[in-house]
Amino acid sequence: MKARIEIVRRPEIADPEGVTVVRALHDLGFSEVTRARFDRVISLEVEGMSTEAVTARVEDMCRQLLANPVLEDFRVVIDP
Amino acid sequence: MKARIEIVRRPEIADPEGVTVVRALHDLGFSEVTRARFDRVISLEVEGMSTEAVTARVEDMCRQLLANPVLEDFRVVIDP
Amino acid sequence: MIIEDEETAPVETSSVHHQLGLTDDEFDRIRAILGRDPRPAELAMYSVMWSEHCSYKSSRVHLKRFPTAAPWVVVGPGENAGVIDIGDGWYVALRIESHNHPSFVEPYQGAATGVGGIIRDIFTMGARPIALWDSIRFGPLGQARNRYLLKGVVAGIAGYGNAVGVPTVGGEIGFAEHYSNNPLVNVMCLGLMRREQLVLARSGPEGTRAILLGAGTGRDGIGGASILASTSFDAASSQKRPSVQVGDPFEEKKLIEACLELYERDLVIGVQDLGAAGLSCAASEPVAKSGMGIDLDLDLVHVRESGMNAVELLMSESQERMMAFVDPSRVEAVLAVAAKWEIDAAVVGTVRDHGNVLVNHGGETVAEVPAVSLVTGAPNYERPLGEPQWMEDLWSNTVKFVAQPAIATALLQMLDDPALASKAWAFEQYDHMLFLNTVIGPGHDASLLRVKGTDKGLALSVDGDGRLCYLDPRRGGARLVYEGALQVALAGARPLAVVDNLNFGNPEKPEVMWQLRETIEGISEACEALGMPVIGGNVSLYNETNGIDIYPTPVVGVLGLAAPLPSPPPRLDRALAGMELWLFGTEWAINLAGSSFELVTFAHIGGRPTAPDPTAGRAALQAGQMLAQEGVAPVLHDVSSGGLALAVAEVAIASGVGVTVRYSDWRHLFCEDPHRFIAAVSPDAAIRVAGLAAQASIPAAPIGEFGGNEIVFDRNGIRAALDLGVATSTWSQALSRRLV
Amino acid sequence: MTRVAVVVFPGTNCEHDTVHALRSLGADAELVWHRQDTLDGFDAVVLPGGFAHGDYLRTGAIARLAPVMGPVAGMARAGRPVLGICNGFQILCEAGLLPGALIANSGLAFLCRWVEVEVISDRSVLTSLARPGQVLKIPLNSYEGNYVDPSLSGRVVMRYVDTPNGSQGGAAAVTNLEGNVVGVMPHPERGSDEVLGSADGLILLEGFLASARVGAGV
Ligand SMILES: Nc1ncnc2c1ncn2[C@@H]1O[C@H](COP(=O)(O)OP(=O)(O)O)[C@@H](O)[C@H]1O
Ligand SMILES: [Mg+2]
Repeated sequence: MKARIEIVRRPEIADPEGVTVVRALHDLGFSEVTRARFDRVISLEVEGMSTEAVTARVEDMCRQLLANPVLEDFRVVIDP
Repeated sequence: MKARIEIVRRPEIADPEGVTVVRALHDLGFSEVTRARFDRVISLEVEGMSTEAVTARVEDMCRQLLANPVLEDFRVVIDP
Repeated sequence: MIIEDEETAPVETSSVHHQLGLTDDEFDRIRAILGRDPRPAELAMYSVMWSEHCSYKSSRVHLKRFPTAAPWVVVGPGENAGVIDIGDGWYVALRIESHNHPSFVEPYQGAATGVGGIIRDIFTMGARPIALWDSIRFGPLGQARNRYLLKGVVAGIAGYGNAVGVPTVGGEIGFAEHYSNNPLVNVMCLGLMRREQLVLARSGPEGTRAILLGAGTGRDGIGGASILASTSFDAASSQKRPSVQVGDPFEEKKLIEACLELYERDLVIGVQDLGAAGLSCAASEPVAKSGMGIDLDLDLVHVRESGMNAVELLMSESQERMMAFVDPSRVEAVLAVAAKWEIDAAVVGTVRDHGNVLVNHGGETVAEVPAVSLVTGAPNYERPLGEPQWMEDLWSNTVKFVAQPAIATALLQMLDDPALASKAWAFEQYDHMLFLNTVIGPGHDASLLRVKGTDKGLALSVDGDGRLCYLDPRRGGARLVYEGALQVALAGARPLAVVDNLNFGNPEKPEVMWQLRETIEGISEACEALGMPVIGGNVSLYNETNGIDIYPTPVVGVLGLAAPLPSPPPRLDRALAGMELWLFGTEWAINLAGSSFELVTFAHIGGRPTAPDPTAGRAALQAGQMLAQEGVAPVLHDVSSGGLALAVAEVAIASGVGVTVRYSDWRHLFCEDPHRFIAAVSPDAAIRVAGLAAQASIPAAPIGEFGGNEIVFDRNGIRAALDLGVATSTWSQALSRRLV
Repeated sequence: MTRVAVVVFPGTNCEHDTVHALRSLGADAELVWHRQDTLDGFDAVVLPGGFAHGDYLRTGAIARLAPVMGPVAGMARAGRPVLGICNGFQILCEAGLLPGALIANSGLAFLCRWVEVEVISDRSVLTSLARPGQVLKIPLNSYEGNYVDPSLSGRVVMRYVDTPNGSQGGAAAVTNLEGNVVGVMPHPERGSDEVLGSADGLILLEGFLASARVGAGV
């Protein structure tokens, strides 16, 4: 199966990269941009039978390795 | 409006993150993972009227700054 | 946390101050100072300024003990960093800081913001930060959590230090179970400046403008570092997570360049960095030190998030911010410099002679308190202290050796110990060459930096210890100072000054306070014996998790001046086949208490470590410095953790040549008693070397030769040998192989 | 005297080291702020190492849009010597002045160490005074040092003796067809003094200055 993990930075956490990129876009004349946020998507190919089982395992991977619980929230989507 | 840009690494380009993470997941006992790919999602808040106009502008931003044609393809989704 | 619209209403409920970490007595003290109940913003300011982290209320009475004076000291403890005059019109600034608790909560960002903070302390003084050292300690690598913390901390130091453009040229990594839930992350920073550029945290006269430079203020670390570093750790600490701060090395790099330009063009009267206690501290400290007050308008502070109230604005620990005090006629020029470097700046206040910190927000006065009361009004605790009842048992708990252990096996075991093995896995992640100053970088004893435009060099070492100090805090603390000074001398430098970082447990326990007092006593005695002042440092208390305190762990940085810079300087990797191996210092030392040998081979910690000997210590410094300066010993290396056996093995591995060591009692090989070092000497220099040793009146003798491809220990013909290739690969991989 | 512009972006940090090394070779090296839009009067330009714009988004991505990059491209077209060191290499790729791109090291860790590089060709402004086959000892210092070039159109002029970062074909330095635009990942300016461990980098910087004097590519 394919698992798609969306990892988003918690809103209250500072995002220097976003700030810097907005500055750069304004320099380029794209003054209409008011905010930029950077998130990550991790696509996994996983062997497994039931969507439930795979979801549970992948959520485990996120907690243990893929996401940083202090700074990020994550969402797992499975397409069988 | 909100513009969502998916930056996808070209398949022919090496992906050190992906390779390393698969190894790390196996070390953690997640042997069912056969492949991992890392992509980025950039969410912009953009002032603008028509979806078409905004799409055009954002694609422009991608070509000029947000994506590197050597390494990446991009896809723009606008939700008004 | 009090987040209410009625910001001007006094705080009725006294429970609020508990949430902020203030005791009832402290709350009453505040009432007495104000003659009324404090408003929320006022209580918030007192809570951060009077926190252990910012006020040193438990340690100040003991810190007084440190010797702090010497002719070359320009600025001693009390400012953001100590400053030393190295001649030729050059000053150096030095300081060490800890970021222990934040690094446990989020290792990458905790370590990164620790680096950012110590760098600000240096360029706040007017100096360009030119080098960093990291001293970090973790639990055993057998546990996944500890591996995660080590990887995260090293990546954080690299991620921030490399990008901000300050090389990390040395450091140390230690391990012990006690640090499993309480890693130690201490970082030392060195700065260099022309004499004219020295700046202090002063506010200037009535009418001076306060300009806030750098990152926008957000809700980062509300009740963070200062509170985090001032209370113990437990399960509940996970709730402190939302206060994690994120570092932005890019913003700090711009801030460094902007501030250095301000100093060069003499545009500021004084500056203060925003660290723990953020705006509360930066607004009050400089004015208090100048006997002034300030009108502060929070509506003018540039923010990252909207809707922040006064309490949040005053307590925020957002990183990469500086407060500059500027004469009204210079304000435009300062704002122009900020604009050039693409950093935000805002005039947020005006210095007043009313002596108060008067804070306005939304057109209302939200705080009006005497500046001095925030900075020096905190109580000074003479906390009860007492020698732990376990000391006697510890001292009598020694190993009785019935037979001689297998020496080669014992050495191989030590070479495979992550605490003793190569740290290349870590320091190759650090840029350690930027600025073209690094003559001797990581992987040797002291770091040696050249000072361009002079014939001088700066030698620095940083060493921490928990085990010896647990066995005897006074002797352990003193030995750290002697060890650091010796390493600096072996680089050809004269030791000039010390900074210290005191990482201890819960000060409300008499045993911990005793350990703290004894350690400070030991460090002070050694500094006095060697004529070195303490010019700055940091105290980190409450390093305790679930009631278990860490080992008492002081970290000592020693700064030395090499005039001239020895060329070529001694290095570990310059031994050649045919050279003689010399040992300097008392050869008959046999005390194994607290040694790595007893720990690694017997998992034993006990006995009483040998006390340092000032006379022997001074002799070792003199001999080492002369040998390095005359260039008669291509290799000089001190004997410390792992004893003579490991010291010799390190030289053989670094130089890629075998060695034979002659000994009489096997315990000489593993003893770690102080004031001893080894050298590689070419036979034709032997006479001169012996002469210099005699001149310094230090025992010295050849105890072996370099050559072959084995490390051999020889007792009247009975040989124990270890293949150099095996030793090298074991030592090189001991750390990295445990981290994959 | 040869006038060399050393460009400073916000976040650049090797500018002073680069100037120091070039001046030790008698060049007249000057810092130029990234917002400057002319390089008139300069014989050559160097984009030094560091973290321009914090390496945010992609390393070199924001820097390549700076006003100074117009004149840099102009010098490249005019056949004048253009050198990108480390972060400067990444900027030249982002700017399309060199083919390919630089991605994260295969080890996914920053790498700062002395490396040995073998000179493959002397037909570039950087290697003009070096012998093909010659091995030089210079410091490497990068996280994104892993060169990829799907077009295979970049000419490798220096190769790692033992590739530490996964770089395609072991590429340590790459040039355009004309040989006047060069990107090098290790830092020649850091190998500029025996006191620091090696002076091999001077062979490269001398070649660069020599090319600047004759005023053209090789
Ligand atoms: N253990 C110590 N030894 C010597 N000086 C110390 C020690 N701990 C703190 N100090 C000094 O106390 C002063 C105040 O420290 P601190 O409030 O932490 O400064 P900052 O706010 O810049 O971090 C500094 O000058 C520091 O050098
Ligand atoms: Mg400070």
